[in-house]
Amino acid sequence: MKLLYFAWLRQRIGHTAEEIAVPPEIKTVRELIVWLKARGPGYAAALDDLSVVRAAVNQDYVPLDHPVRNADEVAFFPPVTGG
Amino acid sequence: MKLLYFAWLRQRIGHTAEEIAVPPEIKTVRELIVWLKARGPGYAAALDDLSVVRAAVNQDYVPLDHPVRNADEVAFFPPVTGG
Amino acid sequence: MIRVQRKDFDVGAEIAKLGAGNHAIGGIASFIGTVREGASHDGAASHIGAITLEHYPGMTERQLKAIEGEARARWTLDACLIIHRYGRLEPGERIVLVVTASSHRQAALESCAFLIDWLKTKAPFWKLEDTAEGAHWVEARASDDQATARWQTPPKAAE
Amino acid sequence: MIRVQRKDFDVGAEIAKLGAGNHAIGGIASFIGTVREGASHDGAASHIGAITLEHYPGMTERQLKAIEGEARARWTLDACLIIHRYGRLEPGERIVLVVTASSHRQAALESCAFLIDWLKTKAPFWKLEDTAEGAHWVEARASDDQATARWQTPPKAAE
Repeated sequence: MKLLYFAWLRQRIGHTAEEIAVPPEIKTVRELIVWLKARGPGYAAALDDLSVVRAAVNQDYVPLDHPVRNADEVAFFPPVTGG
Repeated sequence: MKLLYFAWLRQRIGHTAEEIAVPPEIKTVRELIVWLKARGPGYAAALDDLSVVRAAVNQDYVPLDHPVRNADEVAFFPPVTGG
Repeated sequence: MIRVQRKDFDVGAEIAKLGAGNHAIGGIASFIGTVREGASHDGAASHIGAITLEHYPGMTERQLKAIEGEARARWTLDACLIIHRYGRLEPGERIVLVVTASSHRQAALESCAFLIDWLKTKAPFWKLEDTAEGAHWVEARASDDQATARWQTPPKAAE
Repeated sequence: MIRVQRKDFDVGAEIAKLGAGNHAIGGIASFIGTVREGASHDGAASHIGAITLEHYPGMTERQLKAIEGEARARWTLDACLIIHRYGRLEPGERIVLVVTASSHRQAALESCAFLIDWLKTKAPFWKLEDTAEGAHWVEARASDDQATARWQTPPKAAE
């Protein structure tokens, strides 16, 4: 799975992209978040408050119960502030 | 009184501006219109349908019961179509 | 700022001048009206060639200033520009430019829409258009009056 | 048409290109967002210096195309352009340009306002701003969500 992080999530996690083989029992974005938070304090800090975490799967915004597979590109970031 | 005409009112009347000494009994725009219509068929044709005639006194839009004096600049024209 | 002129204007230069050096500005809205070819403004099937814009020198400037003043009273604007041309204009040519700048985007966008609606019904210009059947004066449209009427109620909180 | 780029853009040239040769166009609306100095976007008293715009290459283009598609589905547009910059931008610099052209002015004005509202809440960009207290990430504003929400109901007759 290709994982991407942006803005302050990226800063807390410490890098912007990584390739990780995610266990097959991880079926949704929410399960992926729980699994990532166990990888270290940076992940735990970045993904602590889900009210300010947004997710995209294959470059489309998705809700946290959206399915994920190892072939996906999954991104986490705060609410957008462009324009 | 300085009188000005625009668009198709100007075309029907035949000129765009004139200076006329208006009789002192003419007190309002509406009375001025009645008086002008008696000046000739061009004026009568231009000022026939008051639903499509607008007036300005001293370069401000006014209703037909607005007062006029000989010192005024009075203009007649159709509804505007700029922009 | 208002200008009534025969000659064309440079949109990019006008917008750049308006905002130059003012870092309080967060948004600049603009509208350019152009001479449209095809169905006439009255909905007739005939094709438009050029239009000729007649105006009332003196009153035009006075009314444009009043319209600008109304926009500045309703919204907090850092800058405001109206340029309106007169004379003969070919299809595709620019007729009017409205630019508004504000610290907040909604104030810029709303005041720009307001100004163009008001220009349509309150600025003393008259369009004579060339059609296949000859020149005819464009009639005022009820839809323009309605567009102006929606600004008669006080605007929502501008930002 | 959409573009995501680091470098600045030429507003006049972009608008001119968009409308060139299309005489069906009657109105061109545009909006330019600029880096504002003064009170920060979060309403804090601290002053903004530069901002740095981070984006999600690939997804940004994809979402901008989707936003353009939504505007074209809602209004009859002759042309539509969105340019959004990323990277470090000083106060007064241009961030974003939206231009819409239509035969009818209301379609141009409304779709331009729609696009800038949607960009604020749907385009994957994040602003890091320099303040007197150091760099901090701009937080999304409830007022931006509300501005987007007003487009959730079907638009009134567009023209």
